[in-house]
Amino acid sequence: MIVDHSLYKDTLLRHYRQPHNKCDSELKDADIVRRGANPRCGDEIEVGLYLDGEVLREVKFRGRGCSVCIASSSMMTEAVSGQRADDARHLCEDMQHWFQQGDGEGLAAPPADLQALAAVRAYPARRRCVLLSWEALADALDAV
Amino acid sequence: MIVDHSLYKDTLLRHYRQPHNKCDSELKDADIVRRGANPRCGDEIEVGLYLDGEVLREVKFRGRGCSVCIASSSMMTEAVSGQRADDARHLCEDMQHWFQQGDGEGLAAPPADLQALAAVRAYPARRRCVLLSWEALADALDAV
Amino acid sequence: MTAAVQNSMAADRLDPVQVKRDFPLLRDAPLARGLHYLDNAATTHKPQAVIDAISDCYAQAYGPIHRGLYPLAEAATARYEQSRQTLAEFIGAESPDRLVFTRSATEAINMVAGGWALPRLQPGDRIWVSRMEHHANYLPWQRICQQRGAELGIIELDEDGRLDIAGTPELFGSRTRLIAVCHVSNVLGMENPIQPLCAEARANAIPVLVDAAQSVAHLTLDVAALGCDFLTFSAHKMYGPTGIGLLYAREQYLAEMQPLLLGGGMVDEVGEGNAPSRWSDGPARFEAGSPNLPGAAGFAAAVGYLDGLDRERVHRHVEALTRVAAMSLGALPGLRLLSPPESSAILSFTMEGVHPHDLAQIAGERGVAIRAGHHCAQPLLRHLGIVATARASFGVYNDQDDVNALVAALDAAGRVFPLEPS
Amino acid sequence: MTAAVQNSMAADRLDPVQVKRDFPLLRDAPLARGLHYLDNAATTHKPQAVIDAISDCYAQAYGPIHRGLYPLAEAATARYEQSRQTLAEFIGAESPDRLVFTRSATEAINMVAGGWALPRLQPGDRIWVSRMEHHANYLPWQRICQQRGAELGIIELDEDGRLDIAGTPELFGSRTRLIAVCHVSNVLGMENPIQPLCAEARANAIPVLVDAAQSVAHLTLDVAALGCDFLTFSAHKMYGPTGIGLLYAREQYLAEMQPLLLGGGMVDEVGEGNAPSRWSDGPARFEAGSPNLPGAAGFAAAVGYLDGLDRERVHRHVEALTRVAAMSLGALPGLRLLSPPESSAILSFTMEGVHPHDLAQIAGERGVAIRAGHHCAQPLLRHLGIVATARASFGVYNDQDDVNALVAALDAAGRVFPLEPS
Ligand SMILES: Cc1ncc(COP(=O)(O)O)c(C=O)c1O
Ligand SMILES: Cc1ncc(COP(=O)(O)O)c(C=O)c1O
Repeated sequence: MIVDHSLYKDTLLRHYRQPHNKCDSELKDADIVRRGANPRCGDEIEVGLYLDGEVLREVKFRGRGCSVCIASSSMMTEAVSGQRADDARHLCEDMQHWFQQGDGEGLAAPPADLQALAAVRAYPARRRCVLLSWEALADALDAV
Repeated sequence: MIVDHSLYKDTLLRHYRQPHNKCDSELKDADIVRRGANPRCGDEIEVGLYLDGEVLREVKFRGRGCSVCIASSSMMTEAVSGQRADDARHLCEDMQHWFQQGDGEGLAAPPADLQALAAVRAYPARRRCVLLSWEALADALDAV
Repeated sequence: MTAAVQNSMAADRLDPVQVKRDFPLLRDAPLARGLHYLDNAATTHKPQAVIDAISDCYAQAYGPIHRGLYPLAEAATARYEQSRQTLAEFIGAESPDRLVFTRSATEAINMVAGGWALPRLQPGDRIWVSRMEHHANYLPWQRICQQRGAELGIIELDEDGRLDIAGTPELFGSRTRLIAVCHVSNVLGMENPIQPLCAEARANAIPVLVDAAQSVAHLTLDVAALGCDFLTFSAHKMYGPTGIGLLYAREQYLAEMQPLLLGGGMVDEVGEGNAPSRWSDGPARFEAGSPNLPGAAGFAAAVGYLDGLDRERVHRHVEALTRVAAMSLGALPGLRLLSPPESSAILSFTMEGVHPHDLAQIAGERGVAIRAGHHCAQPLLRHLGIVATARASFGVYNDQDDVNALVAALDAAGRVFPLEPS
Repeated sequence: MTAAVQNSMAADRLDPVQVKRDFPLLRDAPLARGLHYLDNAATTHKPQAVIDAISDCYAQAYGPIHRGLYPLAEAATARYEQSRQTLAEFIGAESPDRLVFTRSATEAINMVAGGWALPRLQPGDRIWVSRMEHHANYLPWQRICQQRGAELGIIELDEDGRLDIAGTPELFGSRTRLIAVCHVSNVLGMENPIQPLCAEARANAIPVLVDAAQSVAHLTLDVAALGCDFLTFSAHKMYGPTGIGLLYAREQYLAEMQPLLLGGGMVDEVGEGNAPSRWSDGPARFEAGSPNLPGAAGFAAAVGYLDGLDRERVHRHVEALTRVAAMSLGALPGLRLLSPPESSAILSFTMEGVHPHDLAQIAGERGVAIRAGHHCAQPLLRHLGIVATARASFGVYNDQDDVNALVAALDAAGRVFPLEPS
């Protein structure tokens, strides 16, 4: 049905349909909460950090968005939960860098568990969808 | 030297070199004086009427301008001196009409002594130069 | 109906296959292979006649406008003014002197807002727009109202999605300075009742600006029949070039309007230092800077192209296609059509469980170019209670095949994102 | 000089005959038969590469910018941003995000005047322009000074016709809010000392806007080397399309600037009614409305064309031709050259006993396209004490033949209007 180079890979769809660490209610008990919004498409994501000293014990999110946005948020929480804040910061930067580049030649590949997002790089119009939750995470990390 | 379809016909040049009814000093003794200016090219013409009741006993001008402007002023004073104000008004209208039209098909030709201005119709950018003194004349006639 | 009548009706129809051949991109471009272009409300493609008019102008008759004393400049000026004449006839204007070539519809509306309305606006006055305006016909009015302590009134929509003029009694009140409405909504596609609105406004000496950006390509515009005081559209949405648009204004309003841009060609006398300058008359006052001759030539060529197709036929074609598409979409599970039944050329919709971005993306992957988002109409979308819609919009080169592809793409999207998550 | 050095210099020269072949109008157009086009300061002709870039864009890669989720729209967006990147490299900008595509230089200057300077201007403040500015770089500043009770200061010219900066002690004073000067005068052709002016202005925290409309075609522009804060030019004077221009602004100033046009694509959040709206960042804030993709593509192609010719060579060619022309004109009886000796690309002159309009008309009849008038520089002409000049301006395709034709035409004019009337 869908052509091979489709944006809609299995992993992405799986994360969209059954997002990890997604809450339906407010992230009241989180130590730090930050919001990201893309007014141009109406997407909004809230990211909450549950800290254990310098370690992100858990990261959760809530909000609305397209499949790319939700899947990226889900993968993001997976990727950084349990990480040290510093490592998470580095990953944020890598992600920004990786998606902001025009064609990204010569850039290191992202961790394997984020590879499913790679397809989005071919769709510059969707970059904001991928990065929304990562930007909210970066904001939250600034407050750690 | 000059190509045949040149704007610069003998009559026009003659009127430019030796304009009729052109004064160098102010038209102080005229009954009515009106000014016309084309700020886009800096040309300025003053037209003075010397009346004899409803008749334009004499019409004089002064000012500065390109050859077309000066020649047209000179021919204008020639054409209307001695005419009744009403006839001069009609001639003004004809001239405006004759030069304002895009291509002027179907328009009556101007009097023979103004035919030398006909060449200017092929140069829309010079229409304002021809009409400047005629517009000043029309203004002056409004005050008769 | 007799066969003869049927035949004559068929002959009276646009043949989109033939029309498509006029458009090099749709015919030949590798990037457009298998493309079903249904984003005509954003911008349309260009027929060869328009592309040629632009190239020919550069290659054959290019020169500066209005100020040259040599044949090439005279020819360029004549061609520029001829384009204005063509556009004047296209919209039934009383004189080409009422037409200003602008950069776009957006610039034209900003010109009227800043140059005509702002200097007349007092605290407590009102400017009215409708709930369904494009940001281009909303933000400029909002800004001047904020600057002057005036109020931006909104004509809301009734239950059927139509302008609720009856429910807006202050619309024609004494504090109203101007009404700005679109002829056709760029989200919903329905046509607003411009004629009665203008008639009542004029009876109350209130000028009306009509944003015809979305009607110009498929409705016949006649400023006298509409009775509007200002009208604007962009060439690029009517098969013409980008970078040029039009403002029509009635004589009185044009004479009263201050220029938005100052510069060459619009001034008669420049004051020294702070001494006042004197502007030129007529359209020149609003065309500061070197005029866009190839743009004007391409604009006129687009008019010629539309006239050649016959604007009545264009209208019927686009309307018929919209009807068919609306029926097919309506039959898709989970699909909600937001456009009212009489909409023409534009259909907005959402699909349950599928974000509009995903809908457009999946369609895009299948060669179906539709748009998703707020379509620069946030006030309307707030009213609809949604953040985005998907939108398909039709043009002269679209046909049943495009509708089929759209339906298939939406169907596919429904399968990628089934309502019951697996 | 050795023959080898001479040879290598010859190889390093522009061959105008070959260059002319790149320009379809000059090569083939019936209207341009026997044409000596010396009105390049008004607008230049277009090489095939630019015309093709525009046509190809329409025929191969046209689509809406920034908001489409299908391949054609993505390609269109990429191409548009690629053009911005090309222009950024062309002027040595630190980032393409500092570049705004405008309608023209005129629009760009109006944007800075209304959007940056006006909100900061207090009564008693000063904006400085020079005596030789084009109306486009004079009137917008005059208007905002009038609006705010500020003063429009004029940098006068010294006896040699150069900016009298030393004689303008208040130029860098504490009440100065902005200085706006042209890089090269469109009447006299001389280059202003932008670099030292900007350096001193920056030391006093005063922003400088450079109007590069007349330098972009034959000088190398580098905003970092110039040290300017705003820079602008139009594509159509550098062999590019009409209807598009550029504004460069340093990061701080762009961030502080309010948009001139409001509409689609420049707003993040639209306020309800009079509630404030939130603008987008970066260049998007200043590009309301549908972007002009073919314009941008043609603009970038013009950059490519100039780079291909080599801008150093272009400069030398135009400069050498101007020198030769100045010498020949200087030898004509009654001819007065107004341009200073170091002028490049542009020569203004008058001829005793012949009105500039007649001069230009007679030249035009002989196929020599020059301009007569105030060249949208009334303040300068008032200073010179004349109402009009004739102006010849040179481009990459001009050669000695054009200079000869100019001299012959002026000579002929002298005979039609002999100093001693017959
Ligand atoms: C020095 C100068 N500045 C500004 C302009 C305005 O350029 P445009 O008409 O392309 O906006 C011109 C040309 O007309 C010019 O010569
Ligand atoms: C209804 C409406 N008005 C105004 C505009 C603005 O047109 P442009 O972007 O060509 O200025 C558009 C299109 O974007 C529109 O759909």
